[in-house]
Amino acid sequence: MGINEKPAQLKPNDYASDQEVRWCPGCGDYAILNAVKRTLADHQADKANTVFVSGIGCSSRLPYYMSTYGFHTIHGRAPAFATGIKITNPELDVWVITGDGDSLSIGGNHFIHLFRRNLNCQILLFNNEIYGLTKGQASPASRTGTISPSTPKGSLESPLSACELALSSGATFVARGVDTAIKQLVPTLSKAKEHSGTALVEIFQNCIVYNDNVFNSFTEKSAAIERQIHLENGKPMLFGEDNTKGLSLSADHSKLEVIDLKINKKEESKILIHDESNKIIAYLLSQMNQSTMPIALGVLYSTEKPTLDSYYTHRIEEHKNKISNIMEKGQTWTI
Amino acid sequence: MGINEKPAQLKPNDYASDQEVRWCPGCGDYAILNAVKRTLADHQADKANTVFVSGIGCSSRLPYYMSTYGFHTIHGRAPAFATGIKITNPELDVWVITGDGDSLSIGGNHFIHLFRRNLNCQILLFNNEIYGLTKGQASPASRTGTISPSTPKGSLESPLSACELALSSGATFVARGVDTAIKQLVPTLSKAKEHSGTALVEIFQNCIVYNDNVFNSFTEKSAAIERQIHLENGKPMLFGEDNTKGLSLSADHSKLEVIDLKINKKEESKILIHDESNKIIAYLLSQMNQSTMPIALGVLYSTEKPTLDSYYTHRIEEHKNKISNIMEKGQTWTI
Amino acid sequence: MDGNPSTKNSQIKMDKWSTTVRFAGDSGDGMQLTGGRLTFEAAISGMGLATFPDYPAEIRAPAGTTFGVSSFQVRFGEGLIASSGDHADILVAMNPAALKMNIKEVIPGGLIIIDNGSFNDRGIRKAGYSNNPIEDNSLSGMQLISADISNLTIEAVKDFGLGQKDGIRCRNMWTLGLILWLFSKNTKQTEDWLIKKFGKDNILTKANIAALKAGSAYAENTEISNDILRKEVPQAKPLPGKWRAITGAEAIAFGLATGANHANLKMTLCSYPITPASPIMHYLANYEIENIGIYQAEDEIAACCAAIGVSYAGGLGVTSSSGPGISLKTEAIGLAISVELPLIIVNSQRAGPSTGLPTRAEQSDLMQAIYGRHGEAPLVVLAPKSPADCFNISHKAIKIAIKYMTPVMILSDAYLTNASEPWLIPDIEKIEKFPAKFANFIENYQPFERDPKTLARKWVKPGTKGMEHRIGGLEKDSISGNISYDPDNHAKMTNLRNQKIQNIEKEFSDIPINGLDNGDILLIGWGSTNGPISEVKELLKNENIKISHIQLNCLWPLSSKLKEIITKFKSTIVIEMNDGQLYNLLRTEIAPKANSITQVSGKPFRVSYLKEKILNILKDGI
Amino acid sequence: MDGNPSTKNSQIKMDKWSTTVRFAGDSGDGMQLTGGRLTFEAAISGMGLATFPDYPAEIRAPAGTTFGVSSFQVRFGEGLIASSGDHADILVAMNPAALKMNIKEVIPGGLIIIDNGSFNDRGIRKAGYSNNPIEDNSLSGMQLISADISNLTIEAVKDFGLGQKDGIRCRNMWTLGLILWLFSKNTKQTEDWLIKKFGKDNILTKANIAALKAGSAYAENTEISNDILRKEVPQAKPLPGKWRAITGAEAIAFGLATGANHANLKMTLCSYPITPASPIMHYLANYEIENIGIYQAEDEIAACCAAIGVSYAGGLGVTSSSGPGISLKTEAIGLAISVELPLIIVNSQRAGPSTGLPTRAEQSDLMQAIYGRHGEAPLVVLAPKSPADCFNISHKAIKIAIKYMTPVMILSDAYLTNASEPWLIPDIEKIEKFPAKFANFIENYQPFERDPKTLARKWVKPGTKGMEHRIGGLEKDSISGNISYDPDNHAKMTNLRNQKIQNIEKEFSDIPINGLDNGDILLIGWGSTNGPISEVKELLKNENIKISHIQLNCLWPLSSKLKEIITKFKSTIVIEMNDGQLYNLLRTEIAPKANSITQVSGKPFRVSYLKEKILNILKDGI
Ligand SMILES: Cc1ncc(C[n+]2csc(CCOP(=O)(O)OP(=O)(O)O)c2C)c(N)n1
Ligand SMILES: Cc1ncc(C[n+]2csc(CCOP(=O)(O)OP(=O)(O)O)c2C)c(N)n1
Ligand code: SF4
Ligand code: SF4
Ligand SMILES: [Mg+2]
Ligand SMILES: [Mg+2]
Repeated sequence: MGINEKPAQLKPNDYASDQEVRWCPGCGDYAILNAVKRTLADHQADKANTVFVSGIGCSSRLPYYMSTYGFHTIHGRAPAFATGIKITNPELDVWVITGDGDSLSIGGNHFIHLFRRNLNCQILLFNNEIYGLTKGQASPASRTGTISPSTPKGSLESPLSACELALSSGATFVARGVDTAIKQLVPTLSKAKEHSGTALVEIFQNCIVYNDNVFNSFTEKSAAIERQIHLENGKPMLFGEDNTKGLSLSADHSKLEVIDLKINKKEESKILIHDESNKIIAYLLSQMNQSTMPIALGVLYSTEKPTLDSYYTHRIEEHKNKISNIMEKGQTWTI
Repeated sequence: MGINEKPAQLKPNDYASDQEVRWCPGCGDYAILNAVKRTLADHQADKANTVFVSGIGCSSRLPYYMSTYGFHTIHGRAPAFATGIKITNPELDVWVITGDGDSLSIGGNHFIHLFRRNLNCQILLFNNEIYGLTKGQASPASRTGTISPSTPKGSLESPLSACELALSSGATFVARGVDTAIKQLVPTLSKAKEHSGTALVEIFQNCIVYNDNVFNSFTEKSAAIERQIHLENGKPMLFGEDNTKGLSLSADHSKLEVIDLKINKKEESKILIHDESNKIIAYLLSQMNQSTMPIALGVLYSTEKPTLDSYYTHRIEEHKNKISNIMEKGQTWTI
Repeated sequence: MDGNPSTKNSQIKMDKWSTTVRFAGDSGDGMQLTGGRLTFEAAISGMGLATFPDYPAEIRAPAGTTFGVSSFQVRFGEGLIASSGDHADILVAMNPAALKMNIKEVIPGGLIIIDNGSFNDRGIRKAGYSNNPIEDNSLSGMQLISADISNLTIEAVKDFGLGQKDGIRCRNMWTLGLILWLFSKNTKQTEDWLIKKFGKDNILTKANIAALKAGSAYAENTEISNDILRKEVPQAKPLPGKWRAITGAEAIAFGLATGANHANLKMTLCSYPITPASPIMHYLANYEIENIGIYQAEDEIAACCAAIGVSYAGGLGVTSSSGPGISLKTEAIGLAISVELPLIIVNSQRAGPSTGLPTRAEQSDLMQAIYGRHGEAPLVVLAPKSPADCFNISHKAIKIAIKYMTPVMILSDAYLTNASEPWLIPDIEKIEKFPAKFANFIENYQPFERDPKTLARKWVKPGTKGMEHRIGGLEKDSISGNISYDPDNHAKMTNLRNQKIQNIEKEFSDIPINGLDNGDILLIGWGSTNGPISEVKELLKNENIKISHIQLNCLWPLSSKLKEIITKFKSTIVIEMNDGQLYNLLRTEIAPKANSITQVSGKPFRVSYLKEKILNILKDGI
Repeated sequence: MDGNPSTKNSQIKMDKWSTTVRFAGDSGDGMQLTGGRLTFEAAISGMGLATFPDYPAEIRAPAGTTFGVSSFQVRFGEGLIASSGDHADILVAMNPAALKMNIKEVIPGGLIIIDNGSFNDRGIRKAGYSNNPIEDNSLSGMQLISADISNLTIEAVKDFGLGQKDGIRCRNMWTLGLILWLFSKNTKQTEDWLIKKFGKDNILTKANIAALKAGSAYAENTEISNDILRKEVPQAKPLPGKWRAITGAEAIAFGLATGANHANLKMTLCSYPITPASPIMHYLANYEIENIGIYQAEDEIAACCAAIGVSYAGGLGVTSSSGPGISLKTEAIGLAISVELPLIIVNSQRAGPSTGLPTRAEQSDLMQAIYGRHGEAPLVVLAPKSPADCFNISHKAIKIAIKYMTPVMILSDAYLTNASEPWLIPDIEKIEKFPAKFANFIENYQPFERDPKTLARKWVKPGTKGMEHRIGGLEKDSISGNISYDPDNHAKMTNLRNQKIQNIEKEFSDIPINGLDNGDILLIGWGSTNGPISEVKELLKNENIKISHIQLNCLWPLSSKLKEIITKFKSTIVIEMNDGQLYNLLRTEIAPKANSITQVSGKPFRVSYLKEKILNILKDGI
């Protein structure tokens, strides 16, 4: 599926189906849909070879809006369907579309096993930290204190971090993006598509109806520069106005800290160089305290490991027995 | 449930029910059962106040062998039952008994949500890296290459680490022990019992029928001293003959390394002091490569966080409304 | 009577004293709220009423699209108002899409009120019209009030400093004003309500009141004043006491809370969000009633297991869901049956297999409720017949669950959940109490010893000294509860579990017959179809047909009285919103010759449809 | 005929040419293997045979305990051998616990072979005997061969340098030698098999052969040689060809593989371990047949979803489980029904609700199979009637699934899974093939357009250019497949889904009648009860009762022919291992007056029990 496989260049909108898009006006899902279409166009992806598989949720409606193959399945189980699809036809480019409720609540188990098995697919987690479709209850990604119809006095539980959970389950590619930051999101989706193995992209998505502005602290124009760090492999972890801030490891190795180069130029050498293959640093990046640290975006972690579909296919190819031979194996007698 | 609450001292066997124990002779489960009974006796635990809740599996039969309250539920869901029990009666001391299949395969989702919510209970994971009860299929904890009835040519998938998964889900207490090492296991179980919040103890358990000797590399008498590190909070991470080896962090912060003090006495200062509250080091300890590094035993991680049962109870106690008042709230009319 | 019942638009006017009004607009237009206000106005006049809120899809769609239209229908009047009306007498359509989606619900000659300010090219196209329906004669035969409500509203509120966008939001109050005037109601109650809601000096209060009054004034000042639809609605005579409107979801929440209170139990509703079940969880979360809590689990399986854990620990475990979620609970419910613990499962049925039509009502989970588990795994299945009846049934479900130590499933549906009716607020102190009994200390306690009458085993709270024991899902000895592989024991336990449930039929042997206890036709319904069935029965009775009606509350076990009742009628017709599930159940033994009327469209029955079908069956000879 | 059929021990000798042997010992004693060898010896003589392996619990228990006893029963002989025998003629008991657990399975006067070397105090106590049963007269009335088999075996093998522990393991071969001699079989075949298994020069080979011969010699040298049980088993005349013994699990594995091959599809069995379903997965994993794979998922839900994914991608998705696992698949099966994709679900039924009795057979999942999903969600339910029939039904299930684009559930059970019978290995090239057809390019493709005859929609492989489309579980337009909330469309789709399944009854209209096509009594069974029902029918026919028998393979849809068949008999008796589920189904319309015989003990029917029950029904007047 390289670039320029087809004579006529496909444009992003050629990946749109004829169905009317039915999200709330202003929903972050629109921007993500556009980013996905652009990514496919950038790759000149073959529509017939592309499958979007989703669970249930606002986000999971995305497949209906693509002119590719699409399967809107049941709540939380999209990874399992994707697995059946890929072990049957590993040639297909499979995109799993899911929400924070779909993947971290009911679908948590399939989510972690997808990473453990390293199925070669992309999983886009639309994280709006809320159940959108069912009218706004707190999800496992909601911050403690979230007011919702099921938690009118504020939720009590601690949120899960999708990236941290994925890392602990054996993920080989973990990345993050912001719905409206299409400039950064498209290249991240591109890398996810190119990755061999399960590629998680957690996308912070604004639900304007039930959880509006929950990511404002780092998505607002004015805040972005100081509150987002865009990771690049092999480059120092810098952010802020003129890249004058950087991340370093705390003395007790328990967390990352910010070094302000304007104040502390001498400490520049302590600033970490992003190494996508360092899982421990990826853990630290995924865990950064959102109130005091910037949010890490881009590819947090990437490594190589055999994929389920490849080793499954390989094994099946080794199966050479004929049914009749097997039937006649062991003790038989002839009359 | 302090010590000496009762006049007559209970002995470990007072915690045994009248049911015949039905594990295979030589199964590691026997030793764990004994360790559990000893732990209860050490605490002079009130039998009436103790509940063992289990899923399905050889390990999950344990509740039948205890003279406490016991609930043998369905496969993988014990954490959910435990949650219902604790939010109804937080005074009960609840022990969740589970196997690697029960908790990491079908029950993976409830497992991670138990840690996220920090229910105040102990969860003992009997890890024999195999499905015992169903006759020996590979489980998500089985090492790649495991030969089993469902993987006759060796399993292809990578194993999950229970401790790593628990840490990423918000666990507040993560510990490990070995079935037959009752001297270390009992104190670990004791600490788990004393911990406020979900306390995971992963116990390496030998299944002599379907996965015999799988832990031999570190459980065999001759190997134990070089291949086990027993963690103690605030103490340097030393192990080996005369404690002449220690663990330090690699230069790129990506893993732990062994320093051999006999060779490299100068590096002694690099040896890490075990700090139970350092999650990142706990991650590294839980991930150590079993072929080159010792296995970390004892308490890997411990921290404090409000428990689900306490905050749920607290919230319910705030509920003061009478039904009649609520019924009559809003628009009514009188005829 | 209409001689040609097959004409789709043939409106049968049920009775002269009822009117059905339907509000339709974008989700953001406040139609549910406007409908609710009119409902309240009708209620406080002591009228009978029934409502039908309809949300077409789960997602809020862009303004002006057909799939974003939300509607609220209310029927009120004197006499029997049990269903929310087959068709609307009056339709309020806030935009072209609302008109398009609802016009077929209006009776021929009905009144249509349109905001022509929204009938611009863009809006018309968005709705999928090729021409402006106001102008192309497609509304001929209807009475039309077409006004630029948008502009009239903006004008009315312009003094309060609201922008155009906020100003136009008062359109719903403008239309409410107009409607109130049509029914000779003044705007006073609504004004008071607005003041209470926003505060006296809030500009929103002022603007909304201004819009309300402007709508009312508009009606008074235009020629519609002489319209036949302007009926004086007479005062009805309901029971004295304090009344309120109640939806099924609220009534279930109240019924469960009251039942738990009367059982003297802490209750936790363990649930996972799903349409249309969630409101029960939301209401309970908001009520903050003492000893009543909710727990939102990670999925429906965990919710059901947690609820069983609650009951195991000596609380009242309740779990609630719909379609897909109920299917997921199957295995866990089997365990509750096997360990014989009380458990309440509320199924707010929705339409279709799989995800289906999440917001629509159907009764197609009956067979699943009764038989949907592996092994012989019987439980009790109850169904409330109206929003208010949801209170009674939920309350009774708890009594049964703890008396017999059994799971009880309540079959509600998407219609009951959202529909409302007037409800005489009960004095809960006067309702039967049934405090749960826990076994304290018993010498030589045997966990599966049973009460000889109820066949219930004893409920023991963990924490009780000397009663420590173990339970689980493996087959167990019929006395000691220890694991038993003995074949005879298994046969015995299977029989005991079944017998225990069958005995419960006694608790539901009082089956009220709506009509005489003998005659030509007996209509049998269950659950939310009570409204239309009651009405069609009245209608046909008035046409001198000897017809009676029973609406079953208990679907499993089936009452042994049923057969007796049925034999007194020449013919039986089972009416339900599925493919004939109760019909098949009754045919095995109780009513081998019954007839069946079904509908699986996700919509409540129309009385006219039922009448037509019943007459057809009569014609074919009973 | 026995005049007093209610006496529990009243053994009715089915026919004079069959013998039933039961081996019982500790799990480690090799009883399954010994039984298997005898089975094979019987099979190669061309006899009919049926086996019943019985594992009492799932866990391997300490030696000598009653709950650790494993047994294997084999019945063989000429004539109809359809069930594994009501009672054993010969019991081999390796220790006191084995005797205790199995003595009630032996006919009065039967032969018991005991290793008295294991009847020491400790063993006797462990088994729960207070006295030594060999000495306390409790075996009076039985023929007893009591030998110190332990010691005799150790003596026989002592030359081969095995320790005591390994030496004693050859006990099973010693007893096999004795049994073979009883049936005038020499030990040659078994010797060859041992050589093939361990290698000629292995000391295990030598020791086992020595033990085998010693057992045979022992029999020859003791007075039991004159015993009536020493029957010359005559040669039967089965069809010519290559035969093997086959269990139900193997036959399902072969049937699925052959079906996938004949459909030209890659197949993946997606499963999660559970008793007694796992063997199907194990066999397929081991066979390594081309294009056939297995995928062990993280749970049953994921297994079912993955299988649907397989079919969606153009392979054949199969999922397999038992009781609790099947319950968990409920929601996902509903999706497969809604999106109309082929899917095979194999349910190896086990006994009881919840965890129940995992190793025991029951037929109590029938109603769940038919009705256990939310919404109107019909699928096809098939049941094989014997181990060998598992092949045919699995093969046919695939044909139906792809022809009609529907899930098909196969109801096997714990008995069929493990029981074996002789099987003429088919030439699979001669069996009907049904290559799956995928739609390639269709102008203006409509995903839910249907074949007018089968009502099946087209199967499209993702990857096919120009056919890109979207499917899902929401209700969909009956042609385009786009999401549709239209009530009429929903009614139409509900009807279409139902009609499609109902049509499939044609595929199963050929219902073979075992006996005349009219008479006094028609026995109706389904699934694994075929053996005992066939036999009881023969038995009663021989007593001049006009009796016939049909064993249904297709439980849903029910064949329209059924009614016709039934009307030709005065009385119908439905026989099943549950509380009367098929009986209830048939009563609604097909056989309103049927009688029911049921048993819910987790054990297969005894022919004597059936005879008693049938005679009782006859006595009560038919
Ligand atoms: C088995 C099942 N349980 C519950 C639901 C109801 N449900 C639909 S979507 C959803 C959660 C949606 O949240 P999320 O995954 O975060 O998606 P979003 O709508 O926020 O994009 C729930 C609970 C369902 N359809 N099926
Ligand atoms: C829903 C369900 N699926 C499958 C099973 C079968 N089953 C019982 S125990 C088990 C796995 C046991 O493995 P593990 O949890 O590791 O326990 P162990 O026996 O090894 O102690 C399985 C698959 C079941 N009882 N219920
Ligand atoms: S509810 Fe939230 S997530 Fe769903 S479509 Fe609307 S804005 Fe988007
Ligand atoms: S199978 Fe393994 S885990 Fe199970 S009881 Fe036997 S030895 Fe223990
Ligand atoms: Mg969300
Ligand atoms: Mg295990």
